[in-house]
Amino acid sequence: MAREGWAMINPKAEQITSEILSNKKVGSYNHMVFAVTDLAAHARPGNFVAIAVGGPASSMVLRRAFAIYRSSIRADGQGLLELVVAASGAGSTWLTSQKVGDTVDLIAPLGTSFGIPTEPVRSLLIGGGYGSAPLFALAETLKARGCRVDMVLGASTAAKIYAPLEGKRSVSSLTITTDDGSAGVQGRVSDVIPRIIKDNDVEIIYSCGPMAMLEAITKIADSFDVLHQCSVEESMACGIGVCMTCVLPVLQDDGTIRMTRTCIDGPVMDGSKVTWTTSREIPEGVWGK
Amino acid sequence: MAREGWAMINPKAEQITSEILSNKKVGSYNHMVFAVTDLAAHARPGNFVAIAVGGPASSMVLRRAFAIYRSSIRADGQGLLELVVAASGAGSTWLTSQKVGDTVDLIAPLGTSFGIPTEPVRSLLIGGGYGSAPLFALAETLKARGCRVDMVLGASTAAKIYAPLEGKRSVSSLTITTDDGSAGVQGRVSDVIPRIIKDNDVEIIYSCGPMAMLEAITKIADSFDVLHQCSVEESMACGIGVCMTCVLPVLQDDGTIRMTRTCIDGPVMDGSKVTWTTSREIPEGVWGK
Amino acid sequence: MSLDFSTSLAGRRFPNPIFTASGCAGSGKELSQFFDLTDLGAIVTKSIMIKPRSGRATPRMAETPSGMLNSIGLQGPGIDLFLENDIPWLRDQGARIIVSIAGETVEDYAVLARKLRHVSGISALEVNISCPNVENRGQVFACDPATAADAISTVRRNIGGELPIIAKLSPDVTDIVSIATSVVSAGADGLALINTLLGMVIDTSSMRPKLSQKTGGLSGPAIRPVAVRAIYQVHAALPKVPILGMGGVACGRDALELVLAGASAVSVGTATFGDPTASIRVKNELEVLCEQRGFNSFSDLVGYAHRAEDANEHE
Amino acid sequence: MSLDFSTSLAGRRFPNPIFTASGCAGSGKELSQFFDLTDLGAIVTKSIMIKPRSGRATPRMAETPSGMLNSIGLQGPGIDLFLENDIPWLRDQGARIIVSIAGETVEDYAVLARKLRHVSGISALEVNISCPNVENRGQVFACDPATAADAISTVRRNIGGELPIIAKLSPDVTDIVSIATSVVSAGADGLALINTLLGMVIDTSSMRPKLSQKTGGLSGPAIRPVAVRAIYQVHAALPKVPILGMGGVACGRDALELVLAGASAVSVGTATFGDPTASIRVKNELEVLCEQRGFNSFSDLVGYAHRAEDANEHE
Ligand SMILES: Cc1cc2nc3c(=O)[nH]c(=O)nc-3n(C[C@H](O)[C@H](O)[C@H](O)COP(=O)(O)OP(=O)(O)OC[C@H]3O[C@@H](n4cnc5c(N)ncnc54)[C@H](O)[C@@H]3O)c2cc1C
Ligand SMILES: Cc1cc2nc3c(=O)[nH]c(=O)nc-3n(C[C@H](O)[C@H](O)[C@H](O)COP(=O)(O)OP(=O)(O)OC[C@H]3O[C@@H](n4cnc5c(N)ncnc54)[C@H](O)[C@@H]3O)c2cc1C
Ligand SMILES: Cc1cc2nc3c(=O)[nH]c(=O)nc-3n(C[C@H](O)[C@H](O)[C@H](O)COP(=O)(O)O)c2cc1C
Ligand SMILES: Cc1cc2nc3c(=O)[nH]c(=O)nc-3n(C[C@H](O)[C@H](O)[C@H](O)COP(=O)(O)O)c2cc1C
Ligand code: FES
Ligand code: FES
Repeated sequence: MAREGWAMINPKAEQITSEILSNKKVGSYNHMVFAVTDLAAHARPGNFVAIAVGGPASSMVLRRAFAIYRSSIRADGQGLLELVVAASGAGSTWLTSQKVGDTVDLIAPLGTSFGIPTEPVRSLLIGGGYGSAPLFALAETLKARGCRVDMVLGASTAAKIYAPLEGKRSVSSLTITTDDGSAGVQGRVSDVIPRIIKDNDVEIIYSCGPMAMLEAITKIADSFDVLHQCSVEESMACGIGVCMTCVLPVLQDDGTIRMTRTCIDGPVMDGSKVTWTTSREIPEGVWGK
Repeated sequence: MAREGWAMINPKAEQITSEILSNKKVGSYNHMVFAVTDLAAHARPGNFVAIAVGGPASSMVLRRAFAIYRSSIRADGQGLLELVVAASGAGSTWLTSQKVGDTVDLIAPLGTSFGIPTEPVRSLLIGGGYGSAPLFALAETLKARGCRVDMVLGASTAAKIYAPLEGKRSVSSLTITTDDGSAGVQGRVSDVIPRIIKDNDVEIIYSCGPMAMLEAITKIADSFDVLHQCSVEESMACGIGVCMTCVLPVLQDDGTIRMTRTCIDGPVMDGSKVTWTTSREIPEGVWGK
Repeated sequence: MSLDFSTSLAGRRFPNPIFTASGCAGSGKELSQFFDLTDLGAIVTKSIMIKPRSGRATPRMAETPSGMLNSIGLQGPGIDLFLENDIPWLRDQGARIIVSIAGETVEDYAVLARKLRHVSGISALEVNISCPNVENRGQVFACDPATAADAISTVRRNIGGELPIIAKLSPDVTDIVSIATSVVSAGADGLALINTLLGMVIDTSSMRPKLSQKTGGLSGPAIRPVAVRAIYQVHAALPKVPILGMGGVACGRDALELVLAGASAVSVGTATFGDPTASIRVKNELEVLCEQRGFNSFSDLVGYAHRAEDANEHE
Repeated sequence: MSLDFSTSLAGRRFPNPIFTASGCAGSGKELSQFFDLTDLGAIVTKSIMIKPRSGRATPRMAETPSGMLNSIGLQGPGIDLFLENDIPWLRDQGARIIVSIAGETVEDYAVLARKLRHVSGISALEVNISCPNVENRGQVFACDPATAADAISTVRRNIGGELPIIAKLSPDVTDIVSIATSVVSAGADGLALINTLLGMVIDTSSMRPKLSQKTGGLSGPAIRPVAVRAIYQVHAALPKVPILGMGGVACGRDALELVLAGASAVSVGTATFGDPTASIRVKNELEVLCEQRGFNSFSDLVGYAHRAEDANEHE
């Protein structure tokens, strides 16, 4: 396995009671700001938080995972985490309906982060829906390292494109696709990526979004022989590596394909090493099948 | 059974979404005011409300019952219900932690009410803990009918005596007992009642409080041959007569003792007709045992 | 085209598939305060026994996470008063009536069936066999294929050919399919799945069982996954036997889950305690969900989750 | 006098009665990020099989009201790698270790027992017999007194006399006392109660079972009343057999409930997913509750809810 020592499992993670400082509707999403400790200083683009939902008498026993949109330390020393939350089911609907001043139980930072190249490279960042969330902080980091950053964001419709002005600062170009054509190019991100890769001579792709999108990007990245780091999204019961619900078949350094926990060996993974499968079966060749 | 036609089962009950207009800590309790429809006009002293607790994702599937402290229609036509809530377990703790402006799902008015004599009589009202809640509105009604109203309130300690100034307006005398002597007479309500009955020549007792207190009062009332209407408190799953969890053995008009629903044939019952029992068994002689 | 929301259960048609659950709707009168009983597919009455029953001592209930325990102990007036008072009243309302019966001996079931044989206005019998069999060390009828079949065949013999029999099974068994198969062979026209699970709550203050009778029946959303599993297993094994599903249904989505697993109709129990109009809400929500999925007929949804993985999806 | 919070289980002593639950604590490493593993009574490891196992395809989980379903399918590295990596690491931490084993055949259990026989630093074996027996139409070992006893006596024979055996039972049976009695006769020194209940969730969008393997194990607070009932029943029948209780414990009150029912120690499972430090919190809260009730020794609370109704209360 990639991960060797136990000391490497979420070494900076903290469980805290966190106050909601802001909660604003932006298109289909809620942009939410949480007061945290200086764990904010340890969060890297790609890390996620796990939040308990439903309040003290909740029937929901599991936390919900959210990619960190931004993390920062305010001038007064207050740590801040920002998330982009889509109200879909009961848990996220509860979270987005919390008010400023309410508190939640939150664990962060969790999981792997996007690998940052040591040399300036030409990068393409691709986000689907709220999958854009972790990409803006990544863009800033890459830009600071002298990388060229192009971005493609796709969604079913305009309201589901999350691309705030301040987030776009570090981006050389932003291409938007929507299924219904209500914003940008009508179509899917995979329709526009090949041309961008060619035009900009892209060396690395970073992506975050629905699994089917990540799979499609992996195919394109592989065909261009471009590196591809993707942030995957599997249902997670624990988020800290103890339950084994969040696994994907991933090629290991020892040549075996193993059902690998996406909460601690992910969510950021090497796209070309994931055995993407839509069937609800363990693919052939997986270790221990 | 006392209740004859189905049309008599909670004929005025309404299920509404109700806003919390006020929520103030008073001693050990929270005095809470709810905005309701003109169902407030139909609530009688002794009726209760049933409130859903825990919010939209609650693990608590049952409502909680609360005696109505006061019901009124404000000058602007807004119906109001006031409750006195002790934060004890998860449900009442949730309720008391709701904020002004939050809403709850509420059904009211439910259950029987205290019988009001047509002639002026000398009455004694006895409350244990938050059991004082329904007695103040009753006192007003009795006073308006020209009755003499004496009141005894008991609790373990001073903070658990709920007796607001405005509530005491209609009372000729108020005696307080506490187990720890922190307010009024040290001891139990049953220690002071006999003298008050004698001194004031009491004709009817109204009571509300823990079951053991009601049983003790029933003994005293019977020994003085005084009428006794008590508001009982059994665990209620539904509050509307469909689950059969809230029963007590009660003597019926036909001479049988039947397990009788305290949510629709109560909570106000004739104390002398209840077979008080502390054993967790059906008493001998109950119909169908 | 609009949705045909009617359903058929054990040969009878009901205008919609949402029923009350036995023991969770009183005599019907109490709920008629909140809605018109004819708006539901049917009213399932509280299990009635031969004689008046006081039921068990209180405390009879305990709330549990997303559920509750009850040990009512089948309090009721007995079959004669029931037929005299409750049935005529329900009939007058125009409600469709499913009568639930319960016995302590096989002979009890025979007597009850005979009493009901010629009563008009009843759509079906639900036979609650989750009761202790006093002739067999108190073992619950529904816990053994043979005793379960005994009770059902006795009802079948005594009820005559007319009235459909729905056998209500307990989930507290190692193999519910074998019990289901056995009662169907014994003459059940349909199955009601599931009754409550045996549970217990201990009061950590008194440090004793909270219920006077120690154990009680667990119901509510907590048990829904068990209900779905039981319905799915039984429908897979006996696809032609209609199922009246129940267990933790509190909204239209929950009812749809049981229907997709194989229920032709769904009873709403515990949810009514938290919300008197729960059954009506479930009905309305379910109807919308069926329409949203583009189905013309409710019956096409029954057991739909069993289709092959590669089956063409419904258009 | 201060509370003696230690407990004894199957002849071994543990400094406190709160353990992890098998399959809910990873390898221990993941949790050691959040607390010191030696603060718990013991770490119960994920059930290990002979060979590496990929487990089942995803989705492997579904949240349910106050609970969850899982169908991990016993993913794991196999006993050899487990003994090479996990056990030495846990031993180095100073944690008390209970190893859980699972097999698909009786012979599997024999092999596993022999592999563990001479491993040092293990406090006990937990034998998970809630697995399908491939030699018997996939019927779960724990669902039949004879096959359950078979698995346990095989472990007993192969493990030697030293290591205590705790048989972990499934609640999905008609009569858990008969299974318990059977495995105790077969050589179990203690019982672990309860494993998950079989459940299913149907995704009402795809209109198919949510889990790839359709059914899964129901755990969490939803099942606590079933756990309390099972523990109470078994403790009543076999008062001398120590019980490791589990099922829906999320706070000290819950743990106390299982203890009063008859558990000598309590495992915390699903609660850890919602709160990594749940087990430590449960331990601390339970200790306070025991003290508040005036007990000097934790062991006096075990099964305390069974005392006669008129028994003198504890002073
Ligand atoms: C690594 C990671 C990062 C994520 N980042 C974001 C984010 O930035 N913004 C955001 O809005 N959401 C994000 N999600 C999805 C989020 O965790 C919730 O699952 C989603 O909000 C739906 O939860 P719910 O309670 O509303 O739905 P429910 O239907 O109540 O959820 C029931 C269960 O299914 C799981 N589930 C449901 N939908 C999803 C899903 N799409 N992916 C994974 N599990 C799911 C839930 O976690 C929960 O356990 C992320 C998920 C993961 C795993
Ligand atoms: C007719 C009636 C009138 C009431 N009036 C008031 C009132 O005016 N003010 C007030 O504070 N409380 C009142 N109660 C008690 C109240 O309904 C709640 O039961 C109590 O607040 C505890 O609920 P919980 O959710 O906090 O406790 P939990 O322990 O979470 O309750 C669990 C279950 O046990 C039941 N239960 C627990 N304690 C009691 C109790 N003392 N009596 C009945 N059932 C109980 C609950 O209703 C619930 O179903 C009344 C109860 C009844 C039946
Ligand atoms: C208070 C109560 C009383 C019940 N009484 C009966 C009964 O008399 N006969 C019966 O067959 N089932 C009875 N049940 C079981 C329900 O009909 C139903 O099968 C079970 O509660 C599961 O459904 P639910 O989760 O919707 O409540 C009762 C359930 C409850 C909660
Ligand atoms: C994700 C998950 C994995 C589990 N894996 C195992 C296992 O490998 N072996 C076992 O005996 N029990 C396993 N269990 C069952 C638990 O050990 C425990 O018996 C059950 O979950 C009830 O306890 P809880 O409600 O505290 O989780 C697992 C449970 C869960 C939720
Ligand atoms: S979510 Fe539990 S192991 Fe990944
Ligand atoms: S509380 Fe349900 S019948 Fe009284």
